[in-house]
Amino acid sequence: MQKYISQQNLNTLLDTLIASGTRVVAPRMNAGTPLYEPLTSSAEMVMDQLPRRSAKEAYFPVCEDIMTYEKEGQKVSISDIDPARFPETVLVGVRPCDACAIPVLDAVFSWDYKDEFFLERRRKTTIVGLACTIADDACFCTAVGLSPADTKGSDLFLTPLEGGGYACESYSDKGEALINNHNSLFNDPNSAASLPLAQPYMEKFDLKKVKAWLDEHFEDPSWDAIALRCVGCGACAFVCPACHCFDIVDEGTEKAGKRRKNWDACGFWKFTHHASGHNPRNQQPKRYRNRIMHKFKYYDDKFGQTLCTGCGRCIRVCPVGIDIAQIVEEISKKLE
Amino acid sequence: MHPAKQKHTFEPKIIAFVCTWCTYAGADLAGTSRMQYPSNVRVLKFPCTGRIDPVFILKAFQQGADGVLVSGCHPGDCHYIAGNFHARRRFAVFRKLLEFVGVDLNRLQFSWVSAAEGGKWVEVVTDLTEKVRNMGPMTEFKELATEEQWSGAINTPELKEAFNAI
Amino acid sequence: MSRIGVFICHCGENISRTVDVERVAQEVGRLPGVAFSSDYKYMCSDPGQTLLKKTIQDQKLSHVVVAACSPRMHEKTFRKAVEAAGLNPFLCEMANIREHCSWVHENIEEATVKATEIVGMMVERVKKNRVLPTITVPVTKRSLVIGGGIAGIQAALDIADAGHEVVLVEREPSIGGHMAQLSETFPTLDCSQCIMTPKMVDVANHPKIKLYTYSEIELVEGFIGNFQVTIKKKARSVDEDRCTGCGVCMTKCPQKKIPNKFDQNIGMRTAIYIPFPQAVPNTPVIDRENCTKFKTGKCGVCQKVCGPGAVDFEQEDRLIVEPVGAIVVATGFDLYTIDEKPKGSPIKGYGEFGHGKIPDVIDGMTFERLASASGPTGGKIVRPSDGKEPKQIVFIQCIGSRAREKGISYCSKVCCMYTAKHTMLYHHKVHDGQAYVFFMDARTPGKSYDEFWRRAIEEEEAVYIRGMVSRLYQKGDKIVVMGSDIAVGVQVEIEADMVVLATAIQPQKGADLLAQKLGISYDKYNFYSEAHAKLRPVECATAGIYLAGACQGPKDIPETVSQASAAAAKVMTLFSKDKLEREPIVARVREAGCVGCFACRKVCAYGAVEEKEIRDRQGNLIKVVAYVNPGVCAGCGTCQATCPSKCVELDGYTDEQVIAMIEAL
Amino acid sequence: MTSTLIDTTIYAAISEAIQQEAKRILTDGQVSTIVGYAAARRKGSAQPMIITDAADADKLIFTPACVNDLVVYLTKAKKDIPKKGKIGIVVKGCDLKALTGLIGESQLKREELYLIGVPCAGVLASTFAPSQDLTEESIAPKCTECDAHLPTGCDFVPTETPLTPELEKKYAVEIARLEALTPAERWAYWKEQFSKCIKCYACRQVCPFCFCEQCLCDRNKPQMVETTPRPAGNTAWHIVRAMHLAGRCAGCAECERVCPMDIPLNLLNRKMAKELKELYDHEAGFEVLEKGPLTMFNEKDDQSFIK
Repeated sequence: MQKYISQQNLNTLLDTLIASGTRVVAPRMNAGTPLYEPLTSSAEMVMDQLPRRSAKEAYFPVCEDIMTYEKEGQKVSISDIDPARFPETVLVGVRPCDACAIPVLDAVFSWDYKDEFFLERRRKTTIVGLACTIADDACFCTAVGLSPADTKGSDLFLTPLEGGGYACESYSDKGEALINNHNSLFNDPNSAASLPLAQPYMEKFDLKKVKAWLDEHFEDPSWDAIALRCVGCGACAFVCPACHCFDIVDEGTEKAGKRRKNWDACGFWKFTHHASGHNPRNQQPKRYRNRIMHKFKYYDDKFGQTLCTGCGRCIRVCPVGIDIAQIVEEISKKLE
Repeated sequence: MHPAKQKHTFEPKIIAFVCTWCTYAGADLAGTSRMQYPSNVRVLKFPCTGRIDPVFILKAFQQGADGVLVSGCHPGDCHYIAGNFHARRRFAVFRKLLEFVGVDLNRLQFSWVSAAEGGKWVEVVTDLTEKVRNMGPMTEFKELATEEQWSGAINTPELKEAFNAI
Repeated sequence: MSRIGVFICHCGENISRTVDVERVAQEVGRLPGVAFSSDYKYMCSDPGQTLLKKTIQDQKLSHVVVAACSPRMHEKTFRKAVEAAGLNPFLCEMANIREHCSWVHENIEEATVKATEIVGMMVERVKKNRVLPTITVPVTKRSLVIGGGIAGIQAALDIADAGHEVVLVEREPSIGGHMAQLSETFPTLDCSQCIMTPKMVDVANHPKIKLYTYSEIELVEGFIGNFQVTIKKKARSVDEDRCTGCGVCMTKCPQKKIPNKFDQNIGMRTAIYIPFPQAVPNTPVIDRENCTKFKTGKCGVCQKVCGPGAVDFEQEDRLIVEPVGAIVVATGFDLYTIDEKPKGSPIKGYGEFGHGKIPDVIDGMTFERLASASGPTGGKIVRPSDGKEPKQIVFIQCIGSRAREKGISYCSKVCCMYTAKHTMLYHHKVHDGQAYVFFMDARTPGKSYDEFWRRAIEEEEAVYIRGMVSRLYQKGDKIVVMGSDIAVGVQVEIEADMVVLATAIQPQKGADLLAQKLGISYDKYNFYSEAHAKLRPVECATAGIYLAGACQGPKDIPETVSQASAAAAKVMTLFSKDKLEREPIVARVREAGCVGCFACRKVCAYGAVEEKEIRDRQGNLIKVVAYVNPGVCAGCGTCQATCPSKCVELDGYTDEQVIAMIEAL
Repeated sequence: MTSTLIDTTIYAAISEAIQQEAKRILTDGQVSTIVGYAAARRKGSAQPMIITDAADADKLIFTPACVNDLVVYLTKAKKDIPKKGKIGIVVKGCDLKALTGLIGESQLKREELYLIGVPCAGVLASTFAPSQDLTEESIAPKCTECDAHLPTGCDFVPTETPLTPELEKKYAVEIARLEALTPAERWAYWKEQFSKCIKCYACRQVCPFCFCEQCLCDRNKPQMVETTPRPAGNTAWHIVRAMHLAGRCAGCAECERVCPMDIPLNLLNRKMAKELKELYDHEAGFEVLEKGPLTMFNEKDDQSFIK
C-alpha cells in the first residue's frame, strides 16, 4: 500500500500514539547525543542525525530482568518475568542500516531456542523505516549489498520528498494496520521526487571472497596486524545494529535479587573467560578475529546472511581507529 | 505497628563506619554510661578508618542510607600509627567528588571520637540524625536504584494504578 | 546454604528490659541461612556457653552469632566456646545489642527494631566469614640490644642471664654511656662508676653476650622473630684479639692535647686512646682525624711500642650480619646546647646567655665530670677558664626544657633532682661557697626524692630562687646573672664565678635515621614512640622491637633500669615459645590479580609489604606482585582500601563481609 | 567556519623528524618496536600504529587527528605488544604525564623506553570529523588548558616550537559552572549524562591508569559496583573510576574522547585534580613521585570537615 504523509501529520500520528499509551521510540537528543529513545512528544524527534546507538535495543534491551528471587529462612522463591508485559512499541525513523539488521537477528533468536524475550518484543514492535539522506566516510551500507533506501526489516517505510512530507509504503500487516488505524493522516501518494539519498563512498565488497578467505585463515599473522592495537572495549559491539551477544548476571543481596540479561561484547577480556581461569580467546587479536569471523563467516555458515549492515558506527566510535570496512575490503582482495 | 515512630514523620537511616579502637569503644562507653541517643544509627566496625573504602559509603547510600558517618581515632591516636591520616586524605577528596556529582554533603559526616568520648559519640550521632531528619529522605540514590534503561522496561499496570491513586 | 545459629542474650535484664528478645529471635529466625534462633538469660555464664556448644553439635551449625554485649567484652569468650564445640573460632560473631542498643535507648519498640537489624547485619556478615587458621612464625631466640648505656647493659644482662644470646651494639669505643660519666647519683649519692663498672665488666665477661663497640646499625631487615641485622664495625685500628690493654701506646702517643669528649672536652686525651680508665673493652682506638700517622703518614710510634703487634693502620670498616628475633632499642639521650642553631631549625639557642660563648657557663654533665673523682680535675670543682675555685655558683634549671619559645615544650624530668644533687656536691667540696638555684617549680616525685631536694635547701644551704634568668653576661672575671625572684617580686642580680645550666634532654643525634632503619615511629622531637602510652609503654608498634631508657623520653636511672628489665621480660616472653602465634587478622594478596603498583606498600606503616616474583614453570619472570608478611602485618587494612583492584584483602574484614553487612540494611 | 585557525604548519616537519628518528633507532637496533601514529582510511584520520621494521617508519605521522594517548599500549593490561628490547613511543606532552605517573606506580621503567616527544599545538576534539581544520572551536578541550606543549625529558624531540594562543580554559569554565549549581542541579546534570552510559568500558580500556588486571567493577564476589548498565550501576561506576584516578590522572582526556555516548568524563577527573591541587598542592605527571597524594599524608592535612 503506497501513501503520502506530511511532516505535520506524521507528528500528529506520533502524538496520537503516545497519548494512547503506545511507546513511540525515535531519534531524539539526550544530553547532546542523538539516541533512539521513547518520545514524550513528536517535537523531540530529530531526523537529520544518525543515532549513536542502533535501534536494536527496542527488542534487544541493553539490560533486562529475566527472573527475580527472594530468600527466607532455608527457602528460596523465584518469579519469572511475564513477556506479556512488554509494551506495544512503534519505532520511528529507523535508518535502513538499522532496520535491515532486524531480520538478521530474528534468525538467531528464533533458531533452535525461541528467545521469548526477544520475540515478544519483536511482535510488539512496529518498525517505521526512513530512507537515508545522510552519509559520511564511515558509512558503507552499499558495500555490504544494502542501500540507503533498503526496506528490509521495515513494516512501514518513509522516503523524504522534495517539498516536505514522506512517501510511505507498507511492507507488512503491522505497517498496513498502522495506516488503516490512522487513515485520516495519510493521503494518496503524490509525484514529488524523493530527496537525494545518501551515497556511501565504499565500493561493493565481494563478500563471497571475504568468506572464502576467512574459511581458510582462522590462524593468520594478519590478525595481529589488524587488531594488535585493539584496547578491548565494547564500544563497537554496543553501537552495532547486528551484534547480539549477551551475558546473564545475578545481581542482588542475600535476601533478594534479579537475574539479568545484559549486552556483552567479544572485545572484553571476560568474554569466553572460563570459570577455570582459562580463556580460549586470551589475546585481543583473537577476540577481534571473532568479531570479523562471526559477522562474515559463522553467521553466514549458519543463516546465510552477513552480520553487518555497513552503518559505520563501530568505525566512528572505535577509540583506536579500527576500520571494519577497510579490513573487510582488504580481506576481499587477498584472494585476488 | 510502630507506635513510637509516630513522633516523627520521617526516621532517617544512618550508617556509621567506625574504627574498633576509638569510636566503637567510645560508643561502648556511651552505653556503659547509659547515655541516650536516637536509635537510627547502625554501626559497622572496622579495625581502622584506614580500612574504610569510599565504595562502602557509596554502597551505603545506594542501599538506602539517608546519612553516613565515618569516625575514627583522633590524629596521633591511631592504633595502627597512621591509618586515620590516610583515611583523612581519602575522604577529604572523596567528599569533594560526591559533592560534585550532586550529593548534599550535609548527609555525610566525619568525626574523631576517642574511646573516652562517649559524650561526643552521642552528640555526633544525635546531630547527624536530627540534621538528616530535617533534610528528609535521601531520594537520589534510591530513585536511581529503581530506574531501568527504557529498553528493558515492562508494563506494570498495578504500579501505575497505585501511582495514579496517590 | 549455611546453618547459622543465633543466640540472643538477655544479660539478666540489661538487654531484655528494653529489647523484646523473643521477638528478635523470632524475626532473625526467618532470615535466609538461619537454622536456629533462640534467647537465653546469660549467654556468657557456664550454662549459657554449654547451651551454645551443645546447640552447635545438635543442630550441626556452620556459623554462630551471639547477640549480647560488646565484642570488646566477650568476643574471646564465645570464640573459645565455639572452638571447643569444633568450629573455627572465626566463624562466630557478636552482635552488640547492649552497649549499642539496650543501654542507649529507652523505647522498647525502637530498641527491638534496632536490635533485630543489628543481629541481621551480623548474620549476613558471618555467612561470609572464612575459616582462619592461627598464624605461626618461627622465632630466632637471639636478641639485639642497640646502645651500651645503663639501659642497654641492663636489658642485655637480663636477657643473657635467661640463657638467650644477646648482640650488644655500641656506637662509642666503650660501653657505659652517660651513666659512666656521672659523679654521684641521686637520691643516695652513691658513686655512679662504683655501681656501673661492675655491670660493664659483667657484660664483657658474659658468655651469652656478643659485644660490638665502635659499631653502628647499618640495615635491619625481616620481622618479629626473624630479623637480619647488618652491623658496621668501624675500623678501630687496633686488633681487639691481640691487644692486652697494657696502655703503653697511649703513654707514647705524641698527640696529647685532644679534647676528650667523655670529659665534656675539658680533659685531654691522646690520639690512640680509651675514653676513660674503666672502659670496656679496654682496647684503645685510634682517632684517625687527629693521628699524625693518618694525617701525615709519619709517626707510627704506637705500632712500634706495641708488644703484641695489635696496632693495625690498615684495618677497614667491616659489615657483619647477625640474625636475631627481637630488638631492644636503648640509644639514650643527648644534651641540649645553648649555642646558635642552624637557620630554620625548630629548636632555638640562647642568645641572651651568650650562645655558649662564656667559658665558665657550663652544663650539668660538665659539672658531673668536674665533680667526678676520676674526672679531669680529680674531683676538684674549678672554673674551666682559669682553674680557680668558684665561690659563688649559680644553677639555672629548665634550660631548653618547658621552653616553648625555644622549641621544646616537654619537661626533662631529671634536672630538678640532679641540680639539687649538684648543690650538695658543691657544698661538700667548696665549704665556703654559696650555691644559688633559679627554678620554675621543683618536680620531685619519686621515692625519697622530695626529701633529697629539701635536704639541699635545709641542710646543704642552697638558695633556691623561684624565677627565671633573663640574661647572663661576662663582667671582668665574673658572670652577671640577671633574674627575677617571683616569690618576692624583685629583680635579682648575682655576680657569679660559675654558672651551671640544667640543659634539656634530647634524643641522640641521628635517632630518626635509626628509627627509619628499624621501621619504628618517633615523635616530632625524635623520641621513639611506644605502641600505647599506657598499656604498651615498652613495645614499639612494630612487632618484636622494644624500647628501654631515655630514647623514648627523659628518664632517670631507676626508671631506665626498670624499663630495660621490662623490655628484657618482653623479649623473654617472645622467646618462651619456639613459634609465635598471632591472631590471623592479616592482609593477604590475591596474586592472580595483583599488578604490582605497590600502593599497598606505600601506605603500610609497618613495612609488611614485600615484593614477590611470579615465575612460570620454566623459571621465566611473569610479574612482580606484592606479598604481605603475616609476621609483620598489624591488620589495619589500609592497604585494602588503597588497592585499586582490591587484590589485597584483610582476613576477618573482607569486602565480602562488609558489603554483606551494608546490603543487610 | 569563522573560528580562528590554530597554526599546525609545523606538524609536517615534526612528522618528518619522527620518521627519520624512528628509522634511525630501528635500524641501529636501539629499539625493537615503535608505537606511533599513522594515517587511516577516512579523510584526515589517524590511528595508532605499532611498527618493528625500519621500512615502515615512513608511515609515521603527526597531525591534529593524532589524538590517542599511546601510553596505554605500554601498560600491563594491554600487554600484547611484543616485548624484546626497548620500545620507542611517540608522546605528546599530555601523554608523557601519564607515562611519568606510570613509572611512579612501578608499571614502566624509563630505561626500557625510548621517548620521541612531540611539540604540540593541539589536537582535534572528538566531536569534530578528523578532516576538520584545527581551530579554537574544534580543538580538544584538554588542549585549551595544556601546560605541556613541549614535552620534557624525552630522548628525542623535534626542534620545532608550536605557536600556542591563549585559549579559554574549557574545563575550568565548565567546572565553575557546575560548582555554582545546587547539589540537586548537579545531580540532575550527571544523572542525565550517566543515563546514556552502556558500560562499553571504552573509558577504562583507553585509560593508561586503568592498568588493573581485574577491575574492581568486573568482580562479583562481592559485587562492589553493579555491572548492569542501569542508572544506579552507571553512576557508581563513574564515581568509583573518578576516585581511583584522583591524584593520578594527568588529563590526557582519553576517557572523554572515546566515550561513544559523549559523557564529559574528564570533567570529573579535572575536578579531582583541582581539589588535590588546592588541598595538597599536588599536580600529577610532572615528576616521578615515590608516593601519590593518596598514598601519603601530612600530619597537618586539612581536617576542617571532620568533627
